[in-house]
Amino acid sequence: MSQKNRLPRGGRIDRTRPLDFTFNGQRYQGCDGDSLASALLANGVDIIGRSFKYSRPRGIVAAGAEEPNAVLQIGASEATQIPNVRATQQALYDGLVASSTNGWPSVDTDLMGILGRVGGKLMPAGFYYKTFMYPSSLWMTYEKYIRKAAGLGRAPLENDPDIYDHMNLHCDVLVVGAGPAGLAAALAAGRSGARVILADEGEAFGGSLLDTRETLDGKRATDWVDQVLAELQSLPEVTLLPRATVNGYHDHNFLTIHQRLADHLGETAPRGAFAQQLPRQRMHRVRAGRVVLATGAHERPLVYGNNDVPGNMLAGAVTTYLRRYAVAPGKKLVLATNNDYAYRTALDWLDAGLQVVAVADVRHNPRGSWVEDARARGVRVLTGCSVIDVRGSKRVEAARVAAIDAVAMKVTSPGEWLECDLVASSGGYSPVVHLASHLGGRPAWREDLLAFVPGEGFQKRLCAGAVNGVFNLGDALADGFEAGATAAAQIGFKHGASELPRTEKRVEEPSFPLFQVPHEKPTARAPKQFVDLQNDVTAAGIEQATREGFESVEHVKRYTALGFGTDQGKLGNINGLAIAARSLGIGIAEMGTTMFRPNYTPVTFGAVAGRHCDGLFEPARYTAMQAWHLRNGAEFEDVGQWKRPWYFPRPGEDIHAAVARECRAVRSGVGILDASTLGKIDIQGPDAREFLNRIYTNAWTKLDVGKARYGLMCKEDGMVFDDGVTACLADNHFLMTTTTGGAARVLQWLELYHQTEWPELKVYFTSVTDHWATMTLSGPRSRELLSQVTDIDLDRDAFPFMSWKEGLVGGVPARVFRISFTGELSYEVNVQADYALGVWEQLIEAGKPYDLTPYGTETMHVLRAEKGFIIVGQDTDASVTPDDLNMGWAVGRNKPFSWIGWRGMNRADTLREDRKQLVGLKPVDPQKVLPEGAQLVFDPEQSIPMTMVGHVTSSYMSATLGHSFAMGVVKGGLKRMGERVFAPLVDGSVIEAEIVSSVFYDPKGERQNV
Amino acid sequence: MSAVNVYEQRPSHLDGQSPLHHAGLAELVGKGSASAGIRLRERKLLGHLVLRGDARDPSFAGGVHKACGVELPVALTLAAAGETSLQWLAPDEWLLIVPQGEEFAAEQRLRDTLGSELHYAVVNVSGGQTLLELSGENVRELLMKSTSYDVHPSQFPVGKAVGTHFAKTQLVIRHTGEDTWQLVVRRSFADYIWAWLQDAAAEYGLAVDA
Amino acid sequence: MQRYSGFGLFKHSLSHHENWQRMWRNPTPKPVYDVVIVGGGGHGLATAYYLAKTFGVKNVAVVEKGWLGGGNTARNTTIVRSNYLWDESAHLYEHAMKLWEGLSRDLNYNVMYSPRGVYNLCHTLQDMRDAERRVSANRLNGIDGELLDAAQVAAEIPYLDCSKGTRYPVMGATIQRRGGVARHDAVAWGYARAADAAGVDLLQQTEVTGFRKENGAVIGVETNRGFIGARRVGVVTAGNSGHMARLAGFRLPIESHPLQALVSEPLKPIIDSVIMSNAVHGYISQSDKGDLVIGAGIDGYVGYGQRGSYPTIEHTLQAIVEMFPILSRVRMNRQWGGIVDTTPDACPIISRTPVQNLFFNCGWGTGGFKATPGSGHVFAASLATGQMHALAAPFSIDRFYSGALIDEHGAAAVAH
Amino acid sequence: MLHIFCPHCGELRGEEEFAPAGQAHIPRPLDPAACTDEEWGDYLFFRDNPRGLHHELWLHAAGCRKYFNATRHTISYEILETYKIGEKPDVTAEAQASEKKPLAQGATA
Ligand SMILES: Cc1cc2nc3c(=O)[nH]c(=O)nc-3n(C[C@H](O)[C@H](O)[C@H](O)COP(=O)(O)OP(=O)(O)OC[C@H]3O[C@@H](n4cnc5c(N)ncnc54)[C@H](O)[C@@H]3O)c2cc1C
Ligand SMILES: NC(=O)c1ccc[n+]([C@@H]2O[C@H](COP(=O)([O-])OP(=O)(O)OC[C@H]3O[C@@H](n4cnc5c(N)ncnc54)[C@H](O)[C@@H]3O)[C@@H](O)[C@H]2O)c1
Ligand SMILES: Cc1cc2nc3c(=O)[nH]c(=O)nc-3n(C[C@H](O)[C@H](O)[C@H](O)COP(=O)(O)O)c2cc1C
Ligand SMILES: [Zn+2]
Repeated sequence: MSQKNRLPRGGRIDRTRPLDFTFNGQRYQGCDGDSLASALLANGVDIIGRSFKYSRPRGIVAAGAEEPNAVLQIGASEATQIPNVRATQQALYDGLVASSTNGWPSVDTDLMGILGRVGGKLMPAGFYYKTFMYPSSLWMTYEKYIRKAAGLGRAPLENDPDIYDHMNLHCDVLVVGAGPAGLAAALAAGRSGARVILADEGEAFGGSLLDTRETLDGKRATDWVDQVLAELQSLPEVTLLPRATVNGYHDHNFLTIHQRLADHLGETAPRGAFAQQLPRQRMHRVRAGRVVLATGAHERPLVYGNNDVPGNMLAGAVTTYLRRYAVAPGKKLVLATNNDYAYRTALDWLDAGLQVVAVADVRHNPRGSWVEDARARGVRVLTGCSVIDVRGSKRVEAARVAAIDAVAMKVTSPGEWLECDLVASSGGYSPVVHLASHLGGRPAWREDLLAFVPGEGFQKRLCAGAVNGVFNLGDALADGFEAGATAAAQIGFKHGASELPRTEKRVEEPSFPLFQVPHEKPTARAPKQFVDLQNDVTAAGIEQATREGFESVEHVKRYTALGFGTDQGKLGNINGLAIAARSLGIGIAEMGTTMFRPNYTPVTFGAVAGRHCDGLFEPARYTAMQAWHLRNGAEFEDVGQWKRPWYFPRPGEDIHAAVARECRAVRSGVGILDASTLGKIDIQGPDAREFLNRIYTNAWTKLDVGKARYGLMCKEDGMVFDDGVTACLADNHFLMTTTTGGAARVLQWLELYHQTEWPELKVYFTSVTDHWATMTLSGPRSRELLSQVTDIDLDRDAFPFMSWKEGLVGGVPARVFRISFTGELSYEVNVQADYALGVWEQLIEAGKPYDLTPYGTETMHVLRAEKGFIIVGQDTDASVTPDDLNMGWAVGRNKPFSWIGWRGMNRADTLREDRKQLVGLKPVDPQKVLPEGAQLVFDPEQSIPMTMVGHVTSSYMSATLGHSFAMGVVKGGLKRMGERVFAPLVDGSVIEAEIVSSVFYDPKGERQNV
Repeated sequence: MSAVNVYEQRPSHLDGQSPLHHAGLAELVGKGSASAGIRLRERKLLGHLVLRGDARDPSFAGGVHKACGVELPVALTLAAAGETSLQWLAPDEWLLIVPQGEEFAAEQRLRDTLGSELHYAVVNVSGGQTLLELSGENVRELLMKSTSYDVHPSQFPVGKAVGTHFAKTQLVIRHTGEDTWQLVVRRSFADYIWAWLQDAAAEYGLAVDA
Repeated sequence: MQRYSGFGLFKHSLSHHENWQRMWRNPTPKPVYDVVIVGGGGHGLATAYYLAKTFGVKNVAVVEKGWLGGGNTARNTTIVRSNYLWDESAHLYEHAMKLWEGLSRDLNYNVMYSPRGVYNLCHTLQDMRDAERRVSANRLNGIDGELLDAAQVAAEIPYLDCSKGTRYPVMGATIQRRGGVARHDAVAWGYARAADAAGVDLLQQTEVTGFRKENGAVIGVETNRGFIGARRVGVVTAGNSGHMARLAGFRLPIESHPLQALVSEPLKPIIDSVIMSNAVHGYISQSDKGDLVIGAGIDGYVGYGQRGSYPTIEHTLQAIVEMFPILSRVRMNRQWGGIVDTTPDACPIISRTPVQNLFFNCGWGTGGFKATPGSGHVFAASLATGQMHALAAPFSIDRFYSGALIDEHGAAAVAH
Repeated sequence: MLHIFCPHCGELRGEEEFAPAGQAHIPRPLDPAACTDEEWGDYLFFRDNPRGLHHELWLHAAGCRKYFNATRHTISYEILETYKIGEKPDVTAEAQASEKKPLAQGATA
């Protein structure tokens, strides 16, 4: 198809580089340099989609971030689908595939549109709150249809082939926006030697200069842009970020910049020099000394009847399409305005050789330079008038222009229907105050400008140019330069003198406040006057909201959905709040704006996530023996960030078989466990012992060098929070072990108390978790095996239970602890981790005659449970005291210092006798394994809700005992030995169990102490 | 008997396996692109000691200087003499790195010099961490992908060393030469960091040096 | 009260919707009320509604410093469930759940309560134990709940990455099928409208700046619109409760933290239930408008700024992309924050205070939206009689002295 | 994202390096055993939670692993000072009140 609306000359496009694309299945051609929107307009595509609620045909309205309608689905393959792409901000690339997000069977003939026309009457603001209540059972059905009808684009159903990454930037001055103000700011700051970042979301730098008819130094404005860019590029400390939207302004001058590195190139990002996928987008995380916001202003449309019919556009957008893209989105223009600046569109239109039917200016006697220029070129200027209604269903056919009294909101003449195919309107300019307001600073209304400008900010930022209410080009340049220089100076960089380009002298007159254009009929009965095009919010809807009592601007927003869309109200919000203010009889300043929040424009999830996904979502920690575990088929369990071997299945074994085998091996022979993940803290200092006394519940004063002791740690509330064995290495030297998951927490806990409460205690803590690798040999034959590879005297008297020795194991200096978590004779061999894999392999080798069996955490859990040893976090939650665990023996009741936990465990509730206490549970049916977590009751016959008396914390089938067993907490359980509890299960069955001692195996502890 | 336990933990005649042993860096040497923007080398199996004490106490500061041949560095800096480097970690904490196998002697020297009256600590952590050295023209970009700490030379000159956030974990970054940076990586995180670095370096090309 | 119905909509369409009545009046404060509720969020409005409607106390005012429902009610991710672990909380939230089920009709306002099911994913063995424990407790308490294994999860939740290759593979999940979401604004407005109709004065833009006391008992509140007398005062100010307690002269076991949420751009239906994960740390649902509603954990510091820290948002979206890799190309539209009043045991405080006749209902933290009807109901009962409702009694401030905490921390996954 | 000056490292660092640790200046009672349940509960759980200036404890977790205090405004999030454990804040609500400084802007709730 021909590009019927393409102008023969001009524009910043390359006519020699045609690009093919499809829209709604139709093939079209555009040019390099086009946006998707300009290419669609060039091809005469009027209807771009259907509206959200009423299914009305919609066309392209704007040329930038404020576009509400041209929100398209793009992507040629399933995996590369991108929902809701703003066609105005998407560069055209060859092979681009786009489609509308609404409209069935097609956007041109849409059946929902009929429904919208009929049903639309039944769908005023907030209608859904008022219906679909009866019968309540049907809401889910209604909802299904509502959900189907709502939503814009769709998510891809296949995984993203692209990647995204993050870059952390730091600068003295971040300049946001590269229009005249931003370029001047960057220049001033850059010349001072400061580290400067200049970011603009556009495809090219220049902002409004890219399409202005104004000259700089008598030349095209873009010449100046090119010159500035060349200078900025030559400055080593200046970073230019094109296609980079500053999307969020966060605390302490932290900003995020969403840069699209490859979206203009094609479906997916290309491959780089080293053949790897380059990122499609990059998130810059910036910490800026100063921020200069030069984000410009968005034009506001006027709100008149049927202002949503395709062919209604922003005046500035028309200029952009003409001058930047060489596209004429129509032939016959009617322009409605309340200001001078919009007249440039009429002039541009004439320059393109097209017809200006009329300009309707609400002002009574406009005399500005551009106005006069237009008049001089024969343009019919109708003053005191505006467009009040538009005719046409799929494209504008005529506009009714009538005289109005904008103050009294009255139409004062019948007006006339002017035939045209394009209505451009301009209701003034709204500074892009978004970033300036992200941190809560409220914008301030300036009646002289009819605009909200950035309010007081407590962040270190300056505003320049149109965002600052400085609309005149020359003033904007000066304002930008001044802001850039000031920002740099505030950081301590001196700048040179300003030499800014000369601008044209023009007379510009003030604009006149006009938002909603009056109609003869009351708003509710007038033709629909759209305020928020994306969400089908009309002036009537806003009036209705205020009538129903929604008086706060936030209420109006939430009730009507004004500004809720993907454009976040860039186009409609100010008009909407002006309408609400009028209908409440208050001023715009009093009405205020809704809250501005990140993102300025939507940001890809993947870009926010960066590379922290897939395998890099979170660190996985490994021990020194990991390679061996992998080679030997371990299944892994996640414990905190660690991957720990869970069990080592042999071919054909499931977890139960493997664990049973591993358990038997330990109980009857010898097993080996990688226990390296246990937290280990080296404690040195003359007060180490005193510190342990305070931090553990039990006493440490008498622990001899060479000995080790189990300890419980509580929080101040008396609840157990970690446990482990601590060894006395020397008088002033201890090695503490902690649970795997608790290691970091415990070290931090020790530091907290040392640094903030007891700095006078002379003690230092250092994590040695990673330094020492630990392998546990456990089982009756462990001594025999170990003796093969060590020079340590393993004789029971020389090396008794709960002591430790140094010596060589496999030729490597080791510390061996005789402690046991399985209840069997055990040795925990600790070696410097660099040598651990070697030692482990030697042990495996030496263990062959003993059938040494590697075992994982599951077996370890079974074996310790048979002994009644607890696992903090499994057998405890944050509501269990040592006494609840029947571990009163580990509580030093007579310690002189009031150690951590003591006061807490002596509160009214913690002293109760009927607290839930840890006991053993022996299922009456020895084959039934209680589910871990199952709740317990005394009376299984009671009706629901039942009185629960505890729950199962650990439960296993014991290969050793030949029956199932469990531990659990039971109300007053310690005094209920021999009584029965019941676990009513999900499937309706009940498991009955006897309350027994939690030590099922070797209650006297003889096996570990041989 | 000494109030602390000092123990030679490294076997004299056995090879150790650094935290990245399984990654087989040695086999990757020379395989990367010649034009790689990032070069990586593991400075493995060095002696790492954590030193704790009161810097304001001249007998401690002087003792350390004497024993290590390097003065206690001030905050966020690194001092080096030959193969020995001493780095500030915290107001009362330093990292001493010595050549492989010299950590035991270094600890003994420290303890001998500092004596038994002073309150200080020396902890051998050699098995718990490794040094990754990065060089090449894109190292700064790679670091910028990984940490929000400012690595611009004006803020991070040669001789500076900081503990900071890196990818989703923490480590120490040391700027040791114009284009040379070191990461002090904890053993159990080494695999993650290695995976991260490969990914972050892919764009610039990665070469592994021996 | 003008009744709402489909037929009503039709009738009003004939007059171009010009005749809808106000949903609530804009009254001037009376000198004295039987009960003054401070805070016009969902909980405060519900309290007022039940006071007037169920407990016959009609001389009631709700004093709101901003706009009705503008606090956490306006900014929560609307997850409704009752599968709490401990009996005390389970009974309270289930009480609320029962009220949700008839709420739209009760209020004659469609609050869009949508019981589409709430999944809590399990990624570790301990997650599985906790899940069994919670589901087991729920069922014995008469609350629905099921435990699913990994295969069932994969079958029920399309597009969730259930492969073994993820950092924390999915091992199973709990599902409460009666759980779901509701429209947050509608809840506030529905209660407000119904309370107004029952005679309650809703005083917006009225900020309580102090409490007037006589002999240790509160007799009214100072506001920016003058003194308003009250026989009883119920404070329901969520994130601002600590501040209100200061004004009343005592402290609470509460810290106020930023909690953030975000929405994607609107999409065609893709996620049809609520999915939460503790280990991966994110949760997601899709609103009827089509936006994905996403959240995770709180920021660790005290914050009244109604905004949080960016790394939290990053982490949240990392979790979402990890769970649903297909969402990687979807785009985030808006993020925001609320101020949540957290207690040490993640359970609310519904209690008398050291000041006589002054009651607090707070500490709902990250998860009080779901409790709105139940909280309002039991608090109204307590304010009406002066005696704490049986379901509210365990939530007294006293528990922080005795130690009888109701620790929902470990068991609640991401607590929303 | 906050930018926090670590008084030990002597420079500003990103929030990601730190862990907040609650209200500052809550000394552990010297003799817990002598506390009533009320006093102990108060120590354990009850907090100032101010809207405005707040003295809080932070840990430089990824840096020097030292705790320190910060005076931060809980609405604007502005950090007015950081200081070491054992030191007293220079900026306090009382001092500000006497100077009659307005609340930092950005107060939204
Ligand atoms: C991001 C986020 C996500 C959440 N997600 C969920 C979820 O999925 N499910 C769930 O169940 N819960 C969730 N919650 C929690 C839930 O939002 C709250 O628990 C609940 O809304 C609290 O309701 P409320 O009425 O008590 O408080 P609010 O709605 O905050 O109302 C308190 C009111 O008190 C007013 N007020 C304060 N001070 C004064 C004063 N001095 N004078 C007068 N008025 C005053 C405030 O303006 C406010 O309107 C979430 C919260 C947040 C922030
Ligand atoms: N006379 C009038 O009434 C009137 C009214 C409006 C505008 N103007 C004209 O507007 C211009 C003002 O110059 P200016 O420099 O202030 O504005 P500008 O519009 O020229 O430039 C603003 C730039 O900021 C970019 N931007 C906006 N938000 C961004 C974000 N979040 N991230 C990245 N980039 C972002 C835009 O893409 C744009 O390039 C002058 O040319 C002036 O003539 C005049
Ligand atoms: C469940 C839910 C869904 C939301 N959906 C949208 C949405 O689709 N579009 C939007 O702009 N904001 C949406 N918001 C966010 C609100 O616009 C607003 O940010 C939030 O209520 C907090 O208020 P504030 O930003 O004015 O402080 C939603 C909020 C909630 C709680
Ligand atoms: Zn520090």
